Order: sequence, then structure tokens, then C-alpha cells
Amino acid sequence: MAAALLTWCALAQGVAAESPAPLVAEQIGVAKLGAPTPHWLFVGDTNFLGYLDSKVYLFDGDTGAMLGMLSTGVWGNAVELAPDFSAIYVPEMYYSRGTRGERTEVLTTYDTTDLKPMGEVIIPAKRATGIPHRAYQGITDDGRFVLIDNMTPATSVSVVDVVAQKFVAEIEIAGCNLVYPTGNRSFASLCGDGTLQQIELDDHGNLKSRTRSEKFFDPDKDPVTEKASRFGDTWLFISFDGNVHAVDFAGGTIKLTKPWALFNDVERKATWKIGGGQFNAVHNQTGRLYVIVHQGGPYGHKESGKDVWVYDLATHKGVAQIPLASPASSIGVTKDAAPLLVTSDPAMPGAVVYDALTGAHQRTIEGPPFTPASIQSP
Amino acid sequence: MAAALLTWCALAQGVAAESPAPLVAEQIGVAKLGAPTPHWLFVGDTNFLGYLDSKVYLFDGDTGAMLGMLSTGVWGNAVELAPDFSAIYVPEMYYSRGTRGERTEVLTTYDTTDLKPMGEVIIPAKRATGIPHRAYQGITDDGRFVLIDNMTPATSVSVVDVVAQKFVAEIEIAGCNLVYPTGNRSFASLCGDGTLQQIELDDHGNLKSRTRSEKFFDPDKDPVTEKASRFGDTWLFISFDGNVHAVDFAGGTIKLTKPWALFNDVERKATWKIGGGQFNAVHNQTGRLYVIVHQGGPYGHKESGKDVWVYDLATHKGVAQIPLASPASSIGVTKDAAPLLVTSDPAMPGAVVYDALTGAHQRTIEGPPFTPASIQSP
Amino acid sequence: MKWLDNWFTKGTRRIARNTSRRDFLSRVGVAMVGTAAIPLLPVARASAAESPRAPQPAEEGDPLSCEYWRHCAIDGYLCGCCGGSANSCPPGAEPSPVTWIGTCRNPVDGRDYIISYNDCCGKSACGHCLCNRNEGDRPVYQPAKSNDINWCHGTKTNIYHCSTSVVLGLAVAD
Amino acid sequence: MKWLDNWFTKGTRRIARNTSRRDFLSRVGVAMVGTAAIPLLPVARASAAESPRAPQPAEEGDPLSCEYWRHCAIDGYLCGCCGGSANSCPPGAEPSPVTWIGTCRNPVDGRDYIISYNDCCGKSACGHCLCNRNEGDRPVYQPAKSNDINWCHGTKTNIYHCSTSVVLGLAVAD
Repeated sequence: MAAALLTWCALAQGVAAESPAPLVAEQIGVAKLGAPTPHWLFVGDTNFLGYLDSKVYLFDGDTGAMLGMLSTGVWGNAVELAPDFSAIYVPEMYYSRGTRGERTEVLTTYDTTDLKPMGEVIIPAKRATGIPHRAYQGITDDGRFVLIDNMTPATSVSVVDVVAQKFVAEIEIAGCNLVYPTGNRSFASLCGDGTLQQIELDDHGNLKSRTRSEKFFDPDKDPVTEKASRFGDTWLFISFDGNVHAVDFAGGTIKLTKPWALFNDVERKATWKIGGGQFNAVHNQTGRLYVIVHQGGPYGHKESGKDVWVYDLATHKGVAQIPLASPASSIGVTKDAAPLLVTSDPAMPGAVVYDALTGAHQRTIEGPPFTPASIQSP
Repeated sequence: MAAALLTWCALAQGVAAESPAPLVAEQIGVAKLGAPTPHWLFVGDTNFLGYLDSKVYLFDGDTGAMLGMLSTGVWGNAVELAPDFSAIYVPEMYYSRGTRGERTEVLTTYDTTDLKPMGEVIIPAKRATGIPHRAYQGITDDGRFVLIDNMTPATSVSVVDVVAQKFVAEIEIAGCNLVYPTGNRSFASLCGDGTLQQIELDDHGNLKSRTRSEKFFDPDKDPVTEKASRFGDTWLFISFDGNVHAVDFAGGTIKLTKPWALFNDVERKATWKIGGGQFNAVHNQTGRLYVIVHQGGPYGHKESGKDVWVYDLATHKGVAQIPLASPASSIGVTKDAAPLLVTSDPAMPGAVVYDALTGAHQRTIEGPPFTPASIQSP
Repeated sequence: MKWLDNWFTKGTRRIARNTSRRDFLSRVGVAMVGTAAIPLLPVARASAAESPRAPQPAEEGDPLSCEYWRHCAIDGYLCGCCGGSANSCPPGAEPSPVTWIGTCRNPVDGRDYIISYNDCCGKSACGHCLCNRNEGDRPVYQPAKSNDINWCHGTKTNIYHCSTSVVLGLAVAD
Repeated sequence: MKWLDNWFTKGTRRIARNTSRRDFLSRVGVAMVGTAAIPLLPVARASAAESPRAPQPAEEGDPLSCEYWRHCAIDGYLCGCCGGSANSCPPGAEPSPVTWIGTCRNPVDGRDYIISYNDCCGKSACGHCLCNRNEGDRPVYQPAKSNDINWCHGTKTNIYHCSTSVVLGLAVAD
């Protein structure tokens, strides 16, 4: 048959000899990803109207072009990127009959050149689900262990050794929840009584020690949100009322510092508030904190905002106010010297890209993602 | 603890003795479906942006209220209803890892009072998928066998005995495709050469005989669409150019009849055309054919229309023209004496309900269904 | 609600400090179900129960509106728009025995009531009447007061379909 | 295209009449893959191939627009909007070896070309640049010319991600 085809093509081309040469027959190929740039954007799509089919989209923030996609199972939350971007790790959940049958959870490893699954590790079928939270999972600074938050509703953390590709341990964090990596072998969790605990792991990923902080916020009067940002060895926990509790984990200790306020009295009177999903982000190089803000009444801690205010983490002073092209619930800031500020809102498919230094709107990326959540970059 | 609570409630209510009696504590329950009515509407949601999470919504056409929902796996197509509405049968497809792993296909039986799965039969993992087609599946007139169209791309039909709850046979229909039930033990399939074949089953659901029709349409010049309607023992196959080929299957034979035209010369000149998904439906009691029509150029056989034209199947004359409140790709007509005409369009979530006799718009049902397709009634 | 919340955090922490992990998980599992489920019936009875679809006499407003008083801390699809009601799951869905709890004021009698926001589970998203109100909502490290959490726990699957707003009783300030 | 279409229907029918079901299924499977896949490479080679993302010199228009000449019978998400191109799958997606085939006229040289609309498979819906053009499209009982069919056949899974428009060669009227 192939031979016959060649004859038939040659004949056809002969027929058209006078006019310019016809198009040549093509071979279908499969694209590969180019070299990663700091402006690559992984945008999680919870796909709320079809969350059995959650996805993570990869865009080039400089062009807005979609580069690829991962299908991430039921209740997708976010990805973990190896520090050297050698792999992408995704906690995924499946049922043998979609909404029924046997529940299986895995941590899948994807290749960063062709986005193909390279392997999976079965993990306890207990992952915390619902509204996505960045702190429902994390990766240690050296990229050795991926940490996955569990809620049954009893809380614990699953530890996966991604180098050995095996599940190591489930560490209970009773009365506490969430995962905030604090080094190569440690992470912190926030607790319902206004404290936090730091868990130290041994080299195998098992529990080595557990340290508890003093109470540093009032969980009833002014709780910190679970949406925190990391600045070096410090995690910034921001309260409903806009107070920043910086906790320094350098050297394996827990150092509490005096909270500082995002809003002065005038701004409070004008009802400025924090709010959204992942409403804050830090650019480490410039030491700047980006916060989505809005004006409104009480219980606005999940409301999207039309403005991002920028703070200098050395002086705690506001240094810029960025009016957004469209309301934002979550933001991300790329890690490079010419950072992008990227916003998403579950009510608006897609993502919006700004110059993080000037606040200039650069482009709006059309969705899907249909109900975007997490925004992450290499 | 329960005892403690009672004391605590009693105390609380004592405190408020002066004012009107407080609300009483409630128990959460689970609703059951009431008695079915002919105006119940099963609307399939392919959920194209999340088709691993396809659904079927059940609405009350008289109120627009949602009554319930089924999750129908990957590539949902439609439901089959037992003639006495004692059960709902749904072909469902699943992968062990959502988009990867082992493919499993089942025919699931759902209870019509509580919409719970009562059982499943494993079927060959070969079901035809893509754009939904009503004729990708069917049920014999007596409700004994559910017939499921396969394409690998080789074509065949899986036969499931839903009374015995077991898979019976896979019957090849080479060169042909689709399932049009024609009795208690038979169905027809359309063939690529302009013929059709009728398959007769024995009482166990195995192939008994195969009859082939003469060529009755030109598959190149004016093919019939695969979207047909049944009128008694007759199936109406409508061609791209709007010619109706009525094929009578009474008594197990295939009786071809002279095609008749939906459009006269004036209408053709005005570029009136058929088009859409399931663009036609029949109301048996009144002997009327409903067809979605639009004006436009060639290759419009999948374009939605803003009008439904109604024909008398005895006289082949147009008897009514119904301007729609919004464009429609698919329609359904309920079976009762006061029938509803229901339309859906994958570009518009929800469904629209009209009086099928007067054409009066009754209500628009808000979506989801996000990308609605099939419309079915008891 | 404070008493409940304090009991929860203190209680679980105390257990955590004095027991092994396995022992802990089993016991806290029980303890927490106990906590959140105190005012609830076991699932079996709940499913069997008649579901009062109509609001009670001393209520007003539209139960299918996000502004309805009971929904003051809800986050999800109203089951009343999905084939159920403010206090019943749609056909075929399974009520979660564990849940988060809010306190809402009934405008008719001016009283504060404890509202239990049980999720209905086992079918994918209903998609109708999405509401998000956060009165008294707390972060997920205070689970019993957080509406971000998928409360399809203790159910056959953790597949979320819609949310209810069930009156448990009067709230008593401590 | 007629020669191909006639060969397909006649061929398969002939086999159908003279063979048992099992024998038939195996042979038609092969026959049909042969039919639709004639001008295509085996998947293995296809995947290994460099993917020419740019249109050829004698083309004009925007490959990311539904109006692009090659897309005259496409139904699906343009792979060029999903990380691939008009003739390459996005990273990690698998090209279908079997496909439907259309005939489109290249406005630049006025010639009719056979276009192969291979689906890319193994990831769920890309969701970008949904196009539906039906020039020459036929019902699903003429599979080789139907764009309604999910052509993720002969791939690891039948999960559809996006569609390509690959030039196979000149179309010759018979």
C-alpha cells in the first residue's frame, strides 16, 4: 500500500508540474518543552464544575502561549517542582468508578521535558480536599521529600521520598494542620490554639522531633489565614485584620517576632482588608510582599480584590499600590530579577500577567483554566 | 455527650421562654424522587471542559426544578430507561488513573426512586465515543436488552441482558454503525454504502439473523444523518438536503418508502437547511415531526437553528413553525398528550422548554448541564 | 460555640501528646466524629429520616437564595437547588456525619442558632446555586469552623455534591 | 477521496460477508487501520519525528484560527493552542495512528490537499481554540470521513486532548 501511495503522490505532483511545487507530505510529531524560564506559569485548574477532571496548565508568561497540560485526577490542588526543575510531583486521587468504588491516591512524577508520567508512589488515601490550599502540600528545600497534608478529619502529613520513589511515613499533627516547609528536613504546621509546631525529619523522612511555639495569635479574635508566604527562612502569616506575623525558622528554632500591620488607622477606617485565596506572595530578591486588598465589611477574608499593595519587608512600609485589570483571588510572583505578578480568580477563567516591579498590565491569558487556583513557577 | 446536649438545649430554650418558641432541632434526611411524570427531563451533560466528569441531570419540565443527578463517568452519552421506568441504565467508562491505566466499561443500573446504583455489568471496553449520538446505544422495546455501539474503529454492538444482569454477546456490524431498535428482539444499523442492515436476536440476545436492505440513499451526494427519529415501527432518516427516508420495520421486514422533502423549492432557494445534534424528534400520538432548521451555506448539517418546523407525518405537510427563544442543536418531545418541546445547545448551559402543541415558550432552565446534549423523558 | 471549639483543640492536643500515632489516629478519629457529630444522628438514621423540606414556621426568606439566614457560613452548592433541601440531600447522595458548624441569627425571632453545614456526597458537583458566605468562618487549622474543607468524611467517598444548612439548636454564649 | 472511501466500504463489507466474527474483527481492525493510516507513519516514528511547527512556504493564514485552510473539516481543540502545532501533539500527548481525512483547498496554490485530522490523546480536554468545520464531513457510519468520532483509537487510552491538521499530499479526483 505504501508503494502504491508513493506512485500516486508522484503522479499527482507530475500533473501539477507547471505551477509552484505542491506542499510536501508531513509527518505528525510530538512537541517537547524547550528550556524552562523563570516566567513559566503552572496554573492549577480545580475545574469545579467537573472536578473529577482537574488539570494543571503550563503557560509561558512572556507570550501567554499554552505550553502543555497535566491531568491531575480528582480534587487537584497544586504541583511540587523539584528545586532543579528535574521533575514535577503531583498528588493525585482516583476512584475505580469515578465517584464510587475504591479510592486510590498516588504521588505521580512527571518528566519536565515531555510532561509524561515517569512513575507513581501509592500514598495513604487521606489527602485533605476542598478549596485548594498551597499549604495542603509542600516539598523540602533539597527536594528530597514531598509532604502531603491529610484530613480524615484527623490531621497528619504523608512523607514521600521522591528520590527513592517510596512512601516513608505518616506523621500525625493533632490539633494542627497544613504544611509549611522550613528546610531540608523540617516543616511547620499551624494549630487551632494560636500556636504552631515544627516537625523535624530524620534523613529517611521519619519523625525526629517536634517543637511547639508559644501562642502567637488569637485564633478567635484575629486568626492568621492559612495562606502564607515564605521569605528566606521566615514564614509570613497574615491575620484577618491584616497583621503580619513573621516566624523565623532559621537554625531549626522557632523565633516569633512582633507583628506589624498592613493597614494604618486611616486605611482601616476606609475598610481596607486582605482577602482571597492565596492573596499574598513574596519576591525574595527585592524583599517585597504583595497582598491582594479590597474595601468591604466583616468576614471579607475570602473576597477577591481589585488592588495589590506592595510592602518592603525590611521597613514594613507600603511601597506601591497596583490597580488590577480584573479582580484577583490568588497571586504569584516569579522568582527572577524581572519578576511577573500573576493573578487568577476562580470566577474568571485564565490568568492575568503584570510587571511585578512597575505593576504594568502585560497580558491576559484566556482560560481554561476554567476555575484557576494555584500559580507556581520554576 | 448526647445527654449533655439535651440538657444544654433544654436550658437554652428555657432562657428564651418569654419570646416565641425557638426553631426545633432538625435531622438531616435524604430526598427521594416522587412519582415520575411524562415531563421529567433527563438532560445529558457531556461537560466537554471536564468530560471525565460527565453527568445526567434530571429536571421537572413543569417547574424547571432540578430533581437529581447521575455521575456517568468518562465520555457520557445518554441513558436508557426501562419501558416501565423501573430502572435507568447507563453505559459508563472509567480509567484506573483518570486519563491513564486500565480501561473499564460497565452498564450501571440505577434505582428510579433514589438514583442509587443497584448493580453493574462489565461490558467490552470498546464503546464508540466522541460527540454524543442517541444511536450509540438503545434498548429493545420490551426492555430486556440494552444495545451499545462499539468502534475500535471496527464496529460492533454489545448486547446486555438487563434482566439477567449479564453481558450476552458482541455482534459485528462491519461497514455499518449505530443502533436503532426495531422491536423486542431486533435493531437496525446504517451502512456506509447507503443501505442498512437489521439484526434479529434470539431470546438470549445472541445473533439470530441479519437482513440487508437495498441501497436507499446516496452516501456521497445526499447522505442521511445518523440522527433519526422513531415513529411506531418506522424510523425516519433525514438527509443533509432535508429528504425524509421513512423505513418501516413492521413484522421484522425492511420496507423502504419513497423519500419526501422537508423543504420546497422556495424554501431551498432561501437556503433553509436541517442542522444540529439530535435536530429532529417525533411525537407519536399526534404523528408530528419536529425539525430544527436554519438558513445558511453548505456543510451546515451541524449548525444550530433558531427555528423548529413541525410536519404532519400523514400528509408530509408543514403544519407549524416555532421561532425559538435561543438557538438549539438538539430537541426532545415528551410522550404525553400535552407534550413539551425541549431544546438544548452545547454552547448554552441548561435547556429551554416550550409547549410542543402551541410552540409557546414556557421556561428556560439554567445550567448546568454545562454542555447539554441528549434530552430524554419517561 | 467556643466551648465546642476549645474542647476540640484542647482535647485533640491532649490526646496527641500522650499517645502513639496509631493509637492516636484511631482515638482522635472517634473523638472528632464525636465532637462534630454530637447534635447529629448517625447516618443510618439520618438517611431513613423523613426530610422536612419546608422551612419551619418561625422562618422567612428564600431557602434557595444565598442570603437565606441559615446560609450565613455556607460554601458550596445549595442542596435545595439540586433535588434536596436546606436540610436534606438530593436523591442518591449521602450526608456527611462530620461537618463544620456556624452560628446564624434568625431574623424572625432574633435568636442565634447553631447551623450544621453537612455536605451531601457520592455524586460530583451539582453546580447550581453556588454560595460562599463566611460569617464566623475560620482557617482550616480550625476544622470545626472552616467551610473550605470538603466535609465528605466518614462517607463512602469524598466526592462532594452539595451543602445543607441544618438547624441544630440555639447557640448559647458562654 | 472517493477511491479511498469506496475501498473502505466495499472492502469491509466483503470481509464481513465471508468470515466469522472473530476472524472479521481482527482482519477489519487491520484493514481499517491500513486504510486510514496509509499515508501515516507508525506512531513510534511519528513520536520520534521532529515536529515542523511552522506552516510550509506555500501557505498563508493563521494556523491558530478556525478559518485556517487546513482546518476545513476539523472538530475539536487546535493542538497549536495547546502546546503543539497544526502537525504536532502537545508535550506528553500521543498521536492517534488512525484518523479521519478531509480534503481542503490551499488558497495559495489553489490545490486540493488531503488533510489528516489526527487526534492527540492521553490527556483530558485542552479547552483552547475549539473549532468545528464540516466541509466534506460525513455521518459516523462513514467513519473515515466523520469528525464526530473520537479518533483516539490504537492509542494507550481514548482520552482526547486536541486535534491536528496534517498535510498528507495532493487530492486527486478520480
